[in-house]
Amino acid sequence: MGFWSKFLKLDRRWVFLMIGLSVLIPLVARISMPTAVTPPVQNLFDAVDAIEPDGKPLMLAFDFAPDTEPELMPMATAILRHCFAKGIKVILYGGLYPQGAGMAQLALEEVTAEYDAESGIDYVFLGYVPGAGAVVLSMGEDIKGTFGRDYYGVRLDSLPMLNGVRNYDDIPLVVDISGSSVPILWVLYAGARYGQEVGVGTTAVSAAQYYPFLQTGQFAGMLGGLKGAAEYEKLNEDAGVRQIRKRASIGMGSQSIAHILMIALIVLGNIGYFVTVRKGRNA
Amino acid sequence: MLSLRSPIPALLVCLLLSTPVFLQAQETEIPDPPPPPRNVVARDNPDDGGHAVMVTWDLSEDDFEGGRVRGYAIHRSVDGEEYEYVGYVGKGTSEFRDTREVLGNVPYYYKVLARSRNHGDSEFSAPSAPAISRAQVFHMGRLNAAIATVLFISLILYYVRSARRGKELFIRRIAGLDAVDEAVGRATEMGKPILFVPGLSTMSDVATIAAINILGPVAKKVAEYDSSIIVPNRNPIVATVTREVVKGAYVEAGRPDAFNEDSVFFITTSQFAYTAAVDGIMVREKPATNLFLGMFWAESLILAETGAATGAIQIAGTDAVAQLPFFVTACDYTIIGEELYAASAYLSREPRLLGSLKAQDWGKVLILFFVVAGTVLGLMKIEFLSNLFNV
Amino acid sequence: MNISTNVWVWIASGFTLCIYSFLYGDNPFYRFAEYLFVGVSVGWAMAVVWYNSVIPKIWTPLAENNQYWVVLPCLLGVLVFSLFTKKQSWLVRWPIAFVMGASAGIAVPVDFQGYIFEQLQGSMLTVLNVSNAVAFIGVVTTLLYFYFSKEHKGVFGRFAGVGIWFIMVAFGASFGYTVMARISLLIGRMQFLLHDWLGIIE
Amino acid sequence: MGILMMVQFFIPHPLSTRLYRAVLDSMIIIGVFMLVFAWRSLAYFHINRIRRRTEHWWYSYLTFTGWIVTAALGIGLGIGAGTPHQLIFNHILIPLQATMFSLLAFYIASAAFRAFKARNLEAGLLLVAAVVVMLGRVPIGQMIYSRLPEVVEWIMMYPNMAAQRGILLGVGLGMISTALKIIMGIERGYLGGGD
Repeated sequence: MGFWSKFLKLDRRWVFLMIGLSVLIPLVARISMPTAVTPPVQNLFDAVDAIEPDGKPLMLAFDFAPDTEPELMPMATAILRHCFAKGIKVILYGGLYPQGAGMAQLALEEVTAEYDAESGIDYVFLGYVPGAGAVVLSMGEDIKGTFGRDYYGVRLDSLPMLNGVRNYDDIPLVVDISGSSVPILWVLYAGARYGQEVGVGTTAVSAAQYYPFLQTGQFAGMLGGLKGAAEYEKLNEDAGVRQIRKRASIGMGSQSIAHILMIALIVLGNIGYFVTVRKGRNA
Repeated sequence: MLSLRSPIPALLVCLLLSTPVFLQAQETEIPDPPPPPRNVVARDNPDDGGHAVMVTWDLSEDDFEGGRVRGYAIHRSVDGEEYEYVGYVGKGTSEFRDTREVLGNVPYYYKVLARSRNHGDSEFSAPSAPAISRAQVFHMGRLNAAIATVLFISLILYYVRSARRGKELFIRRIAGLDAVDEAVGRATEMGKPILFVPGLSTMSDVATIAAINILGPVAKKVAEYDSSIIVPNRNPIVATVTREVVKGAYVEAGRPDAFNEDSVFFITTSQFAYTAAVDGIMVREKPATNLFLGMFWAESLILAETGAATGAIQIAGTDAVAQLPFFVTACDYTIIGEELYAASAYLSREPRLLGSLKAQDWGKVLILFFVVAGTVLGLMKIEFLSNLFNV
Repeated sequence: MNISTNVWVWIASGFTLCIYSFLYGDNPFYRFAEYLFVGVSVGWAMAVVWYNSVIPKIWTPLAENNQYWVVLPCLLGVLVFSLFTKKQSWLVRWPIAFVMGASAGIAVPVDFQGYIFEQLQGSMLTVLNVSNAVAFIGVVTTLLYFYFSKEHKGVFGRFAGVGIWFIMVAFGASFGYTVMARISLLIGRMQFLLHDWLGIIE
Repeated sequence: MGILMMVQFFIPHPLSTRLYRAVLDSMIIIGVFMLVFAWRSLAYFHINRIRRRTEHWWYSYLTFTGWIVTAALGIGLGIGAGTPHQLIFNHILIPLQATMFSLLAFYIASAAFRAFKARNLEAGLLLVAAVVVMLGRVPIGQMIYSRLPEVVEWIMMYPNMAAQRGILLGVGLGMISTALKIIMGIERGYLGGGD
């Protein structure tokens, strides 16, 4: 057995160990990397920035679950910080699936620890109602009617921030944060049907699929993966938004090293493959 | 005067006086508000159930990149005298849809002013002529979607009907499918089984249905070649369906006795436990061919990796776009997206599958025509074709 | 070093380590975490549905707002349970047909607008440059690849062949992004262990 | 039903809107019942495991314990900030689910090494594009070649977008035709049992 074929039969636990270390070491050694801002992120930032302070609210939909939390939560907190720092009102919407409300709650806890924001005045938190697409459509008719009460059980009619907010006409931008195909639901139902402007924050997996919608303007902007969140954090920083912990930016060093390792593995694997195949042919 | 004698009220007065003065001082330092927008027009918002008025205006002369205008505030009146604030839009926008408690059959007047960040507000524009909101019965803006829907329905009905009447509808060969025959033959030669994974989703998934349509002919071939097939399932309902399908295929091949009841089975609904179990089967049984057809999620790469390591010929097909890259790199043949549906129609020859596939092909021809024609016209700056598809 | 004193953080990190133990091989720790996970997530969702839909959508309209039409969809919903019986299980077709029919009806025009019209409009060029031309060729050839009524031969076959190249580049991009996503997740968990639990890093 | 909802889209009249709202609410309500049914199936599955003493059967008790305790705490004590419900979510559900999926990072690495081969020209092209994108989307790529992020953005915006759009148009047609077939009663597979 030659070197390459032995190499290819390496116990995969060694590979597991390598990946683990490639993430761990840069985190502990605090290797940081500069981040360049890409147009889709800039566009989303600008769209949020254009919302009038103390005017109509931005809607931030949390359509993600813990499995994508590490990528998507930094986006949510970065956007929330941006809004609270500028005095932009926010409707946090727990999203179309049950677990989203928990994520929204977490994001609020983190950001309200840094900014004085009060429920009903600076933000409103809407919970989960089953029905997915039906709920998105329903909000186009009447938001208060769809939910009735906020996440804490307070009647929406009694919240000052929602005075004059009836449906999508009163929401300049919806940003949907999701790792699934939910943003398409927003584009189709809120966007196509009600003309709502929609932005998206999504996982790196889904990002590639959303470029067609970006190009047509169906999405106002997009944050893709941890890198997208790090870019937003950078824009926040440039705009003077106070952020205590820039979680996404910190992770960029590990991300770089792990990618390099991954590429090295693919290249080595392929070299091994061609060498062994050729040997197999000659023999 | 009395109040000034004691220090506290005096302080209060000072404060009260100084605050607005101070604020005003900051604002009046840079007066020079932008010019107001012009030509404000209000009319009934089209295509709605009433309760909305569309207001449009010409942008303020100072509304450009770097200009002073930050946005526009829209004010409304029912009598042309008392105006109330109804909404705000950002700069560069010249229309506003007023839906704030708009009543039907009441005339509304509108005025718009431009706002700036540091230069105060402009004067009001001249008021618009009155507009009355009414409900419409048909949404003219959606006429295009209505026409497309009707057209597509007729296409489907026509082709499904002609397929039912037994008309031959041509479908091109699918590369991965041809490999199935070869793979079944190889399995027989080697005396090893074929593994068929019908995806991890439920019966309501189109991909699962497509996979089962492919399973039938494959199982039949296996029966004819006297080879064997293993079908592990993640969904109990899918398991009962696949069992019936495989059994039926053996009967059709004239070898009902050769069907092994234990070859089609349900494992568990847990995603990763199922994956681990299928991995185990691949390692132990070393199937000659692995077919992964249907809906897959994150487990796709784990399955394909293990299969590749066992040296089996692997054919995968799914409409889960995010998983296709892993199948392409780790499998020998991959049936991509829509090809899976085409493959199921190709093999099953079911009229409703064939018919709708044909209708979809015509849809693609129409799309291609519009894309090409629209581009040719668009490059000549004629945009009427493109405008047909406004939503 | 700033180790967490929060008992919940300890629980969370305990579970995290239980799951990672699977990398070495299947073991009781992993199974413990896995089975508990299934139960907890269902129980959690139950409470959410109770407060966010049973109460506001069924209880409140019936008991407080006198909207008795709500009874109708409830009856339809109850038919779902006909699946428990062998003989009456066909009744389940009513609620399913209602939901499927209604959502299909809502979807069709919306799909036309969102998937077809806007994408179509976006594909029509108005400015000619290299990038736009690449995009144009990409859309056309990809569509041709998925045209099933003609064999991939001759000129048509060559076009469809270009289409598959475009598809592969797109898959490559999506592959890259997927790798990125999984690593980000791993980073997230590592940050949790090192920052929230052990307090070693910032 | 479907035809009704389809026609509704084209009619903006208030009456049509009111009907539409009622249908939407009904869908939400039926959704609740379907969820209940799904839960029952899961319970049934685990009860069976315990009865039949399948391998690792006693772990099913764990599932039930988790289930009952969480549901009781949630319904009994309410949901929202500071409740046990929220704590369980933050400290049990999140770590478990996130960790499950982060395992995939390890598996991709192992698959990258052993399975992702340039078997043919197409797969080769795929891998090259993947490597470029992976490099271009992290800061280190920018250090290697300063314009790499732009290159990747171009790939995403043009060739990738074009292919995705082509696939999307096809998928869109497919979804529409499935929906239409359901409305017209041609497609009944979703009712179970086939036709």
